[in-house]
Amino acid sequence: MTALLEVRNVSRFFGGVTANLDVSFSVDQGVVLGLIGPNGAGKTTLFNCITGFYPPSRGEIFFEGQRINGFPPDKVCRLGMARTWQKVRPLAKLTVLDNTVVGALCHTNSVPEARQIALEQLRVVGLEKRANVLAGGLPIGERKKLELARVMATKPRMILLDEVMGGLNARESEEIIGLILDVKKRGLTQVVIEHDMKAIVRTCDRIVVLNSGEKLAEGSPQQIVNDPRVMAAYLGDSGGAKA
Amino acid sequence: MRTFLPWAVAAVALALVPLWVQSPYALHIFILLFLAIALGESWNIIGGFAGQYSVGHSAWYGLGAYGAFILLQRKAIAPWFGVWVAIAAAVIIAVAVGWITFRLRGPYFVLASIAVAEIIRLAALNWKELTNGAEGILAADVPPLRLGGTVITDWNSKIPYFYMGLGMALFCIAVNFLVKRSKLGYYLQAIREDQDAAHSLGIPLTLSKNTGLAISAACTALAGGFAALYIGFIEPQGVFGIEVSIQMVLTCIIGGIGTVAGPVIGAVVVVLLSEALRASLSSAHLLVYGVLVIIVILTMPDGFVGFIAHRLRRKAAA
Amino acid sequence: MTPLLEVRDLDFAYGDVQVLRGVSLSVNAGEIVTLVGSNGAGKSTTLRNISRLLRPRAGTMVFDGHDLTRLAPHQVVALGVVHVPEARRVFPEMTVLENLRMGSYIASARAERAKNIERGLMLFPRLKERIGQLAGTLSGGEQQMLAIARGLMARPRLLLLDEPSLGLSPLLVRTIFDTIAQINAQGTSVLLVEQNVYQSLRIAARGYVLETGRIALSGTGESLLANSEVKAAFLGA
Amino acid sequence: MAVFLQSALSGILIGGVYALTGIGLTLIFGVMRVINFAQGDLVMVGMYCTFWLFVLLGIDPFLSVVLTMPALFLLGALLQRTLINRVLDALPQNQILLTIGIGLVLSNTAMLVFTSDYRILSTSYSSSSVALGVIRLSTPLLFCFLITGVITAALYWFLVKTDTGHAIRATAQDRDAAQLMGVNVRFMGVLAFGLGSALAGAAGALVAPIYYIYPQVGGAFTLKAFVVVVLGGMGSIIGAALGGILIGMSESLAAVYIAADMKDLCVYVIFLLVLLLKPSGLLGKSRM
Repeated sequence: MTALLEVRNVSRFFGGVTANLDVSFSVDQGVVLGLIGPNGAGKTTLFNCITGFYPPSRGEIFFEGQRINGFPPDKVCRLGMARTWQKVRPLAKLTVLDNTVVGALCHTNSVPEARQIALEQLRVVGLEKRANVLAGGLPIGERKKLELARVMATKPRMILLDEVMGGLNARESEEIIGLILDVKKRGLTQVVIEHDMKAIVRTCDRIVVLNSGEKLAEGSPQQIVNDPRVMAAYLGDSGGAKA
Repeated sequence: MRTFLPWAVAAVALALVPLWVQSPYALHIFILLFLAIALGESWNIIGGFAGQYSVGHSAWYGLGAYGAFILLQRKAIAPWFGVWVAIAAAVIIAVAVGWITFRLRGPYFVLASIAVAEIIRLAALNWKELTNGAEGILAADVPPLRLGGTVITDWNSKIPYFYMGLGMALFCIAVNFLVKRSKLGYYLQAIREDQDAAHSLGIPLTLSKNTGLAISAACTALAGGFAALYIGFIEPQGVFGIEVSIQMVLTCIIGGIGTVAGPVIGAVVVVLLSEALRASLSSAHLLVYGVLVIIVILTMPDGFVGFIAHRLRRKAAA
Repeated sequence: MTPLLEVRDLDFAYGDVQVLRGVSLSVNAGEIVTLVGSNGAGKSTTLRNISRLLRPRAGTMVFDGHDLTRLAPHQVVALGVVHVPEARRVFPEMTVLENLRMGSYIASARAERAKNIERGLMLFPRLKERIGQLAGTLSGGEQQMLAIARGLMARPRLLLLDEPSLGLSPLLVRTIFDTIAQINAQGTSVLLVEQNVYQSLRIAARGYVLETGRIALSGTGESLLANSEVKAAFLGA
Repeated sequence: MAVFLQSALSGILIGGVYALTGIGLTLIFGVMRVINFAQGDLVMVGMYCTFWLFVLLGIDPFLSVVLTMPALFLLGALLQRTLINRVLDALPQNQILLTIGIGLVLSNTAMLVFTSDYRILSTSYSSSSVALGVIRLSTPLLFCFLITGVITAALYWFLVKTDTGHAIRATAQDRDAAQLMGVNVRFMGVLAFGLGSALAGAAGALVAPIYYIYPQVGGAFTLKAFVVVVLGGMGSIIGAALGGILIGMSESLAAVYIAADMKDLCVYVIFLLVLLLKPSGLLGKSRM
């Protein structure tokens, strides 16, 4: 079986700055993969490369065996790979329902049909009562859920979540974790960028660690948490200090 | 249906106006109003829904006007037929331009749209064999409008222009409604709110913007053809000048961009104020636009419609 | 003894995203105090509130008897609180020398400008070789040195350092931390924000651990280094 | 060859004025990220100031620069403090519309006060010229260019040598970092808008003896200023100076070698090409 997503030796440079260097990993169908690393490790850049916002400077990306380097983001989305944003990007002056309709129109030309799909997804994330509120007026927790509903409305086979729990309180994070596990049960493949290690350990099957743009480690959550290289990356070089 | 009822009532009421009002000046004001509404609604499709602030729509307005008039003069084709050719030309050029300039974002797009309109204006100014240059074109004899052999009008009063203008304004409003509720409308509004987010949700940016621009340019060219027929004279600065574009944008901003009612309200405010102050301002009538836009941007950046909607929401919440 | 800087119950939110919840900390004259925590815990936000780039929702911040919440950023600098922002933030189209001169922009610092440039270049000899070069063309490490040297130009009483080790090679990281200790020895108090827990706790007198906008732990540098909860705060293990 | 030199040189001379308006625009954009669509109308105000100073008080247009510059500085600073400052955090489109509104108010007020008549400021040396070998250069143009050079050099000196100049550049390069150096960035905004307007005023004074003076003359200058600034790279002063000269020269050469009526057309085509092919400007990304 070939992997659903395969990232092969991807590098991305901005001028003289290296954001990603020779990153490779693959994600099998149905797996939740955690992508972690300290600030500036190049996680979001990698997302942007995979989803077509900027093509990788080197390396290749395959989705369902198809090479998708250089595909524009809209085409990537229509192929079945959708993403959320670290800083939520609601379409502020559209209602919650209309935001989701925009996603649903990805696979239908009929607005009424898109509304049906959208309402269904809003029910899944528990926003159906807020359908007619302007998205810009939602509190952060609901905006994150809206992003998830909007992405799910595009009927993806794989979703990439960029810090969906950032800025949430414990109860809201718990709800999002529930949603991720729910989506996983339905067989959807997910790649999750997250800082909260507890959430990562609970939701992910595998973890890839990035540090200064390069892949530092890959393995099961237990392997990663106990990896001394990962600890050094997060806690700093312990040279000279007695830890 | 509830949405359309007030519009239908207003349309019927307006259609009855010439039964009571015969003063040519009053009818003239109505015709100006219809023209301003049609232009505002036309710009609203690409500027309001898609958030692409073109300050070069005079290009499509002028192409509509010149196209209709040149065909009338050269080939004796009646403007109400000729304008369709002009519209087609405007759409083709608009899409060609859009394909290039829609890559630009924000202020750069604004500047490019101005440059395109200037280029077309200068071309019209200098292609004297076709356009008669700066002297402009005075309408040749406009043939009477016939339907199945009977003469409907020979254009001697303002009433036919009134109905034609009303029809055009309603048409542009209807186009706005249709676009807003279509897949394209959702796409354009998503692009306005957040281009990257829209892109990531599967929206083809350039194709959507160009479709919007084509519709917008077609409506604008239609209004240009109408204006030329009504005024009976065109010259490059008058139809291609940046003032035309600015008036289109400001009508929408003042009323509230991205809403169907906004351009209507903006047109009413601006046309009535300009006319009321025309005596004291004479050629400086654009002062009204300047002052209004400063006030609107500083105090109600979402226009009258946005301002009132916000008030209503606050009242409902309280 | 009253502390040099005292922050009490600081609350801050970006829109409705609550970033800081009741953060309290203090820096005594002559101390290095470090604020550690993982990504997004609110470390930089705390510094940006102190230097008034951000407006806190609630809380007090007093520096040497002055209420910082009532001041604009440039007035905070005039009091002697200098913030060296993260990601280096040098002025890219200015030369190294011009950047240093900008560091002594406030009126009280201009008189001693030449002397302070001399001192900065002694601290970072590498900058001397690059004095006429545009700052945007420097390497990451050199930009960091420049940012710190520029921050010292106003002879601050309190230096707020944001992630000075970010993106530097391990060797350079040690140099930077040693230099911070040296600056402190010359009489400048330091509030240091770091992801590099080991190195910053090593040179700090006291430390605070920030976890999702709250102070989770505090203590002397040594006690925190020995504390197993510190590791948990970062790795969730 | 003489024709080429003649037109290239005249182009460079008039390009100096374009450079001046462009530098003003780029200064304002650099510090505040606001594109000032009223820049040309400020030039128009400068032209009228110069005209009336000449007609009523008999002050030579080139000398009047010392009066129009401070006057326009005050006007610009006032506009910034009362209007522009309120939209610094607004959408860029709204900022653009606000400056368009300001431009409309300026030009239409001028129309109310001075009527739409075209006025000509003619001095004793208006039509005289200086011979340079086979080439003849118009005296007012030559004066105009020399004063432009002096003003640009003074501005450059101010930005590169003084602390306040450094603070303006620092604000343009990194607003937050500038605040952390103790720079009052709001004040720098007022200063930048004032300086940008003063430069527009100077340009107005310098072209007053060369161009017709009428309320709508500003539009053309605004467009030229955009072309100049985009060509040189938004926010770059040296870029704007070079861009101005380049535009003046292409205009003048296009008039001779293509057709006099086509010169503006050529300029806008160049503009579009630069926008599309190298939107960061010919000098690339560069900030003060």
